[in-house]
Amino acid sequence: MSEAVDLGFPSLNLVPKTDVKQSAKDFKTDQEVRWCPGCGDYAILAGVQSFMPELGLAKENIVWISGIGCSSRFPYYMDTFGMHSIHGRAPAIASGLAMTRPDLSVWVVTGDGDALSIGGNHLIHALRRNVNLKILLFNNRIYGLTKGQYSPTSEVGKVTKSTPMGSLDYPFNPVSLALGAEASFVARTIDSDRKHLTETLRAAALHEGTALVEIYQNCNIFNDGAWDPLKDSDHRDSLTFRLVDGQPITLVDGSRGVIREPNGSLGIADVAEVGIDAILVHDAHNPDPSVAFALSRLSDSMTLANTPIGVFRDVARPSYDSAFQSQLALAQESGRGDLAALLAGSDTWEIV
Amino acid sequence: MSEAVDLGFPSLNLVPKTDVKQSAKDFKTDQEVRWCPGCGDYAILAGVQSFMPELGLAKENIVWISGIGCSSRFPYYMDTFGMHSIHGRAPAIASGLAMTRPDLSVWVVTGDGDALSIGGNHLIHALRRNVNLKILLFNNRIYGLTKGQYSPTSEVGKVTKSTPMGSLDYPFNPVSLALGAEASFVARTIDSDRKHLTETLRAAALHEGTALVEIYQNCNIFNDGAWDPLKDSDHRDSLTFRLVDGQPITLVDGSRGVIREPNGSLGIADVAEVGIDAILVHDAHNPDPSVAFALSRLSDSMTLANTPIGVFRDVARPSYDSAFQSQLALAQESGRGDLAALLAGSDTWEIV
Amino acid sequence: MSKQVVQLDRVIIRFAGDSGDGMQLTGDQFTSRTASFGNDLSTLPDFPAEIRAPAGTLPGVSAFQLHFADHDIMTPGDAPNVLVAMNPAALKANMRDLPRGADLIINTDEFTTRALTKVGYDANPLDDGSLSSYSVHPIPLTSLTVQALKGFDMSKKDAERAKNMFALGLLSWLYARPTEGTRTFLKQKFAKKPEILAANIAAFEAGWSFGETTEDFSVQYEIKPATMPAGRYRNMHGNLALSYGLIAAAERAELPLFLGSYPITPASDILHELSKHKKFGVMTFQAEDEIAGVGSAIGAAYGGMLGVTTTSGPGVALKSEAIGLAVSLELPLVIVDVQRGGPSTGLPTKTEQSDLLQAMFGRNGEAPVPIVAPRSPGDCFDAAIEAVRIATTYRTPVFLLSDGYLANGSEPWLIPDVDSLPDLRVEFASAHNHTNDDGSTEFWPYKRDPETLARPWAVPGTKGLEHRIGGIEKSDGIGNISYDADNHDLMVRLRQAKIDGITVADLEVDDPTGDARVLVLGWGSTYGPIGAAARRVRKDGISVAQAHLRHLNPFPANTAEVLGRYDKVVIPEMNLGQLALLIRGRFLVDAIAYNQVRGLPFKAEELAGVIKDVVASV
Amino acid sequence: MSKQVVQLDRVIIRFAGDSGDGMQLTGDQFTSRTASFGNDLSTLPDFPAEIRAPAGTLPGVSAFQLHFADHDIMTPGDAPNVLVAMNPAALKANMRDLPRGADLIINTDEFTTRALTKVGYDANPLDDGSLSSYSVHPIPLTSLTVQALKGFDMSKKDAERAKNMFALGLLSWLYARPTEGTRTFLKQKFAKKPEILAANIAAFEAGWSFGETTEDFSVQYEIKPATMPAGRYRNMHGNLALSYGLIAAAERAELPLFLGSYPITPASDILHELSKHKKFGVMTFQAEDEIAGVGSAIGAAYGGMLGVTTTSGPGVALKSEAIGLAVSLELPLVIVDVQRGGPSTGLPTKTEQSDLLQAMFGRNGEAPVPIVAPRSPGDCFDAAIEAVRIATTYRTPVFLLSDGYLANGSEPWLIPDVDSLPDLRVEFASAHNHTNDDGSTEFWPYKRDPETLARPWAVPGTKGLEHRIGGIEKSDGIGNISYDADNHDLMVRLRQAKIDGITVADLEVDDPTGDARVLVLGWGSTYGPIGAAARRVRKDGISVAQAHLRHLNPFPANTAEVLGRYDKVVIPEMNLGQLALLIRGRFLVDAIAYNQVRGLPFKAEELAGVIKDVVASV
Ligand SMILES: Cc1ncc(C[n+]2csc(CCOP(=O)(O)OP(=O)(O)O)c2C)c(N)n1
Ligand SMILES: Cc1ncc(C[n+]2csc(CCOP(=O)(O)OP(=O)(O)O)c2C)c(N)n1
Ligand code: SF4
Ligand code: SF4
Ligand SMILES: [Mg+2]
Ligand SMILES: [Mg+2]
Repeated sequence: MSEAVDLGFPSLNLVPKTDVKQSAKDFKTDQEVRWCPGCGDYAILAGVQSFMPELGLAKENIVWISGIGCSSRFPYYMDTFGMHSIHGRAPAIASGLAMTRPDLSVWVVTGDGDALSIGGNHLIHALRRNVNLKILLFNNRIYGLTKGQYSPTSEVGKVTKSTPMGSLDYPFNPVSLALGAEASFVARTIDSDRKHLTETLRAAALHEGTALVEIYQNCNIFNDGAWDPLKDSDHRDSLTFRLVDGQPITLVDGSRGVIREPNGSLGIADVAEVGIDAILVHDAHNPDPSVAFALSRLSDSMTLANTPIGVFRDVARPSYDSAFQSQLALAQESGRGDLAALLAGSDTWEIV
Repeated sequence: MSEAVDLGFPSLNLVPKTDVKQSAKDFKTDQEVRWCPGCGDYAILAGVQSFMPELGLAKENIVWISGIGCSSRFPYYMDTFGMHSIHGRAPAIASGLAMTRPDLSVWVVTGDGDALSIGGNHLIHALRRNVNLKILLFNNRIYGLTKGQYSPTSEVGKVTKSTPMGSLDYPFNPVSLALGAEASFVARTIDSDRKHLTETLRAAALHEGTALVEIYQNCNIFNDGAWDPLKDSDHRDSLTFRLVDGQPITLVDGSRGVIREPNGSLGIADVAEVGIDAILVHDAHNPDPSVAFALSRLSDSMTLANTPIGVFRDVARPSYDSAFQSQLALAQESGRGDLAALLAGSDTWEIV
Repeated sequence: MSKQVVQLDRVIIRFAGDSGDGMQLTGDQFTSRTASFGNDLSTLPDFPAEIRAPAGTLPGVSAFQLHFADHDIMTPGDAPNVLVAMNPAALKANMRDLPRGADLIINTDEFTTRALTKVGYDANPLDDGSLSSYSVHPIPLTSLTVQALKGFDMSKKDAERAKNMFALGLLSWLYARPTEGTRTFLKQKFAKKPEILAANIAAFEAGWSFGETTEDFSVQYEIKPATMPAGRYRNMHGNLALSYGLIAAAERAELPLFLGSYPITPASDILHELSKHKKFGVMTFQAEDEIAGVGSAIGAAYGGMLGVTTTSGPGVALKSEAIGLAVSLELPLVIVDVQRGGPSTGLPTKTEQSDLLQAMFGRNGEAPVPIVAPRSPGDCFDAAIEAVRIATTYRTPVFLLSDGYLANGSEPWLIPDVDSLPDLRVEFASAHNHTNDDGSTEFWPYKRDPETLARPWAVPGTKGLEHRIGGIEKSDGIGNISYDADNHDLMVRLRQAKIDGITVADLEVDDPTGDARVLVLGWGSTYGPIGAAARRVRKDGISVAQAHLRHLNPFPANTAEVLGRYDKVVIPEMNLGQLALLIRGRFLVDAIAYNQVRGLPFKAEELAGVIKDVVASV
Repeated sequence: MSKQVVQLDRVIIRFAGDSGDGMQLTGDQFTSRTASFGNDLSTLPDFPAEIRAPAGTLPGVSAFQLHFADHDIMTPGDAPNVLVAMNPAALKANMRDLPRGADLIINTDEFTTRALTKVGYDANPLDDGSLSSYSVHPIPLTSLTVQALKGFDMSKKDAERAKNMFALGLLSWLYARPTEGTRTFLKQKFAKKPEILAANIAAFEAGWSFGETTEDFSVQYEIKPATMPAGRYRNMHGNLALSYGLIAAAERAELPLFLGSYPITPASDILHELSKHKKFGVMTFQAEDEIAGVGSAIGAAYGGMLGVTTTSGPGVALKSEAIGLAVSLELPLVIVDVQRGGPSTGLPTKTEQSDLLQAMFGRNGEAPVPIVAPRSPGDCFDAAIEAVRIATTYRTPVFLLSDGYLANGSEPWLIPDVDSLPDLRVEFASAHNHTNDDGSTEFWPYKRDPETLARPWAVPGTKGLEHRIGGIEKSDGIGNISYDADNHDLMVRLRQAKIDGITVADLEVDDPTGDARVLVLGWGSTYGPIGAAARRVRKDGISVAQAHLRHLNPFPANTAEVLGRYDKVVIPEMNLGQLALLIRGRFLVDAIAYNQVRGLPFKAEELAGVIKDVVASV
């Protein structure tokens, strides 16, 4: 076990680097992957495994923690440390690990049910605290493992096993929810877009604090094609805003862009009409989350029109764990506590 | 018990009216109020009791449900039906009641710990579902009943019994959180401002669906003066934006107002400089929550400068319970189910 | 050419294949036909927790066992007489349970070297003689199916997917099952896909005629209908029976049924089923988590609904605190726990009885909750009605403890006459119930019925009954907050006395010879295996008595007396002895706990052995 | 004039007043002085759940009872010899407990008609002779205090707030307590408010000299120091001792202590205390709820910390599912449950022992968890260390069951020598622990220590030990997901065997005469009352044996043997018989359960009666 661990972790907020050259397959385990053939989770797993070496971290200092769900089987397939915990609690468990072990790179894998239904409270609290976690939320808009009930991200009116006449709940927009919960980093990407997935993982890994990455994932058994409009080459470019820091926010095909409305909202206009200079330039580092929030509202949860993908928000805020460790260090500046003195206290008497 | 109840509630979404003239004291119970002398909860209780008659509802069709906390003792003091439940679960319990009893007016009382700490998940889900609940969140930025630990709304660095070196968690902004959770109605008011409290209760009561009202409340024992800047007559007018639909958003003293920044955010400017026409006009009915969200970000959680009070958002969206009842009605249009037929099913055989 | 027909009194068939091979559907169909043919039967589905575990692997094997007979039977059977193995994994995973001489129907097409090595066969068991002690029927099911579907314009891959129908056809012929029902089922299932429908029916018929024509099967078997009590029957699964029981109870109680639930295996199907019955005023709410599930049910119960929440063990753990609230509020509530393998996530798709003590004691403080348990799939119907009776009569949360085996298993079910169901109507409080010395009257929410000790159910909307209740201790009667020491002691004892005082049916003992000195006591889904074991033992002329508890809390009034009658009491459970602890602690009887925690029901054979040993020891 | 001095061997004083009157502080100060004076003592605070319940009302009364003596005592005493009543409510609320002849010190200033009627006195008890059988000392405490503070520039209201110091001064004189400590305390408390400080000291001194001078008190009492084992002592509260025990254990284990907790009465003070000790590397995390509290502790334990979570009954209910995960993960974890009155919210500030069965069984599936219970405030220190020993040695969650009485009560505590504390160092796994047939090596997370059956504690950051664990059933040894029936049965039994195999100290029996035929068995905070009762019984020449369980799971190895020695076993509990059920079920002993659920500790007098009756019956 690395030096750092033994001695109550002097506040070095630093994960040991690997001393060997790593490749994707170094992160594969001997376990049979048990997802359905065609599941979007395979693509994400492959993407993550091929990205990992870029971190250049000692494998043993990387930990994957998940809840329960198809997506949450993820840790079994990563040859690092890992825990497949209980439904919805991964952010809480990971927080306890991350804040006490600054020498670890802690990743959370969760699903739209795991993170937003039963686990909603732990997620929003992890976000506001800004614990140093990277949370990958596999959003397939369905409960996969329990065989197809609607989830908190399912569109209104969804007919599922538990809603034969259609669901009534207005869905969460995970990006909006995260921004409302004081998140310092929020991004969105798609299982099938390896390049964008990798870029997004990179940005998340670079961020200090909690990074939430929503990954649109296809469940081909219970909610097949949920994200097809954003995938098929005929439409995706006219439906997707790709957020790039410092770039005007336009659809991938460049046809339309985001503008400011007189009433303070954001709107969408033909670039040709308004001219590229009128188009809002993306600034993920804007300390005010309002614009990122407004961007998260552009998309239509039914048609998926105007869906922004990329990094919505990425601002610097001290992570909970660094502050946590600093308080410890500060308290011990003048030396460690003396147990005998503590037990004795001040108000004692002798019996002879 | 009103007719409506006996017969599985034909979808009449209507609360019986009172047939007698009501006054505040009709809503007082014989129970000794057990809050500390000087607690802000007294003012809220009085405000609610004097507002109730305005609703003109049959007392027996009003229900108050709370969690646990000083604030959650509220139902004992309202002479209606009421339940003092368990910590954080009031929105869940109230949802079950509201969606099955459209003939009731269901109110929830909760605290910043009850609603945002342990109860955060139920709150955000009630909001997105838009169950017909009126939720009063007494925010005193502290855990009162457990004698003064910091809460999810406490400012960073707060020194409390559980945080001798200061708290590390970045606080929730309840309004931002609610807007991120798809709330259809969000407002903020202050315990000591009876007039504004009453207006706000009125607006909430008029709203169909979940209405969240954050009430700044003083805990004079464990967090005395938390909201003083917004109360003392010397400063409040220069610190408070009073949101009035259709009015330009300026500080109460009119000195400064809210403007749109080039980067899409909202800013604050001297009205004298920019002129009143440049000031954003408040529109609580804007279907896009982005502007309301931006307004919620103006205030400084430390100094309380630029704190908007009033109704941030109030949009029409079918309430969960009405949709819930409509599905029931629709299913029974062609008559009620036949139990014998159900039990028999289609694939049977006779043994003689 | 018509074949020789052999009469059998009972057969156990196991269908085994990949999660994707449709074995559950095949088994269900064969079962339905067998049911409507009039045999008695019992089934045991056994599938992995993954949705589609990887093809051709051992963890991916999904199996369905069916036991049917011309007489009444009690279990899905210990060891199959016939194994249908769709691939090498299915063969390997199930060989262990196969008695010598059993029939082995093997889909040879899948026995490729790749597939064989994948599960660790270095030689092909079809060739290496390792199966010599079985009567093997090697059949290229896949290719025969593809052949049969040549005419259809569909990909080979799609054609192959109909191979389970070919197998179904073959076995339907082999055991002379009626075929009409299967056609009807397929017509409904593929109503929108005529091409697929036609293909499936073709495959099914091909399988049937293959049986008729092939030399391999020289005989056809016939199992005469069983003689069962007269009446109209249907095949019934446990979760369905439980759902129907709740609906029926609500109808008889004239209360709208409200279900607040969060999906979890193996309980989800109850949520799915109830959500279909809005026509009966049934309201279902998929909550954000288990706590909100039970919370919403408590809210609904407070409002006068029949509040129900359904879950499995992990969900019960989460609901613990809220159930304590329901105990304190004394509101009717039914908590359904379809038990699965534990601890923690455990074995989600396997059965177990290990939540009994959690149901008994899994709450802070003294918080007694009645417990009712069904004994067979069909019995889930009656058990649900009984749970509702207790909840509404005594104004208390009630546990209904089913398990994964009951939930997914099925048996013939005598359709009950609706009017014969108990009248469960309740009275809501409608007026003041207390008179003060000055003659004025009030409503006291905790003034109890002297007989049942139940408090009034006063729902919002009732004029003049405005009152407040909560989870803090309340003063007896008037119900205001009270920190008084004596009052607390009184209230704790009153709540306990109310539960202890619940009237439940006496424990019945099955002791045909009347001279048994050993009693086998059980609860829940062990009823079948224990009964079957008792029969075997008795066949050998050995006397043994059987008693099965429907009520775990409170125990029937005559329990002590019954236990006292026998020299030894054996308690078989699919846990480490939970009922045994309660019986020993309560009645000081040196009960012998026989336990297995294998995620599967007991085998009758084995239990019979255990019983014989005990009998021999007295 | 100096007064006559009377020697007493023991005194029980109760201070009672409004929640706002500072009775707890007054009691604490009197206690500290009494402790440092060298008396043995035991205290019982008793206050409402509200922060400041309305002034002058019965629910608003806050009381503090102190029992001190010149010999060792075991309880805060049954009935006070002296009651200090700051107002009519305090008098009324406490009269019931007052034996005839007791001294009554009454603050007459508060006995206004308004105040009297408010609590339902229609006549002033000071005048109507209803107190004739007590020796009443009517004193205008408030006005005397105000007078004494004339010189100070402070409002009358502020001056009045010092009346508790006047009372403290008076009683300090009456029982010849040292005064220096009180001054020091006040100096610290009001360091920043010199005016207030001076006023309080003045009031304190005024009270003292009032005692010296007034005619009303003709005698001063003296209680000689008690003879206790030699050594350095301090006064110790249960929650503080428990906190120190955890810190000490962490030091001895050389593991950083991590507490994940959510505030709840009466456990919050442990969180408060531990948050002060970052100097010891103690990490405290106030989580968003109890589930996150235990969740974060599990995460920390996984990372190699000493993971602890603290709560009370309702919080335990919420943690149930996660505790089950810890059982399945087999990670060290200490769960502190400071029990309070239940069910549900119950009586948050009162004591109870009703979470024993929840701790034992409150989880889904077979999920055994060891249980350790302290017997006195000071003993919470040792019990905490023992809980940590078990958790780290056996890699298991452990319940530490304290209660409200232990948490807030105090007693003299012999300060332990740090080096005498057990060595709790653990070894993390650092290398592969399994060799395959081909000679290659692997790390098997579930390969157990043959002796303890503990699995390796392999923390992230350890090169070559990368592995995955989870709540799904795992195959023995290698730890991969396994749905195998036999493996599950094995794992369930292994987890149980590990807990059953924990070595714990034998049960010690206190049977001075050696001829007792009745054993009184207890656990937790009933130790004091049972011990005191046993003494009383023995004083009357009656033999009785006492044994007290520190370990509720597993029971000590000699428990059966001990129980077997006696004709009758009595088990007094502050619940409805939870330990009794376990003892009866496990050992088939017809234990007699004596139960009270009043939110208060047993009275020795009463227990003595119970014991005598049982002895008489043998
Ligand atoms: C406490 C608890 N409640 C419920 C379940 C059942 N359950 C397992 S996964 C799941 C939801 C899965 O949906 P999601 O999180 O979206 O993951 P996915 O399978 O879609 O990847 C549920 C309800 C459980 N395992 N534990
Ligand atoms: C399950 C559970 N956990 C913890 C507690 C203890 N508790 C009671 S109220 C409370 C927080 C109160 O804070 P808040 O909600 O802000 O209400 P306030 O007292 O400030 O009005 C806590 C932690 C409890 N009663 N139940
Ligand atoms: S059910 Fe859906 S999400 Fe789960 S493994 Fe299969 S395809 Fe993937
Ligand atoms: S503690 Fe604070 S919030 Fe609670 S009653 Fe007292 S003043 Fe009010
Ligand atoms: Mg999902
Ligand atoms: Mg608060």
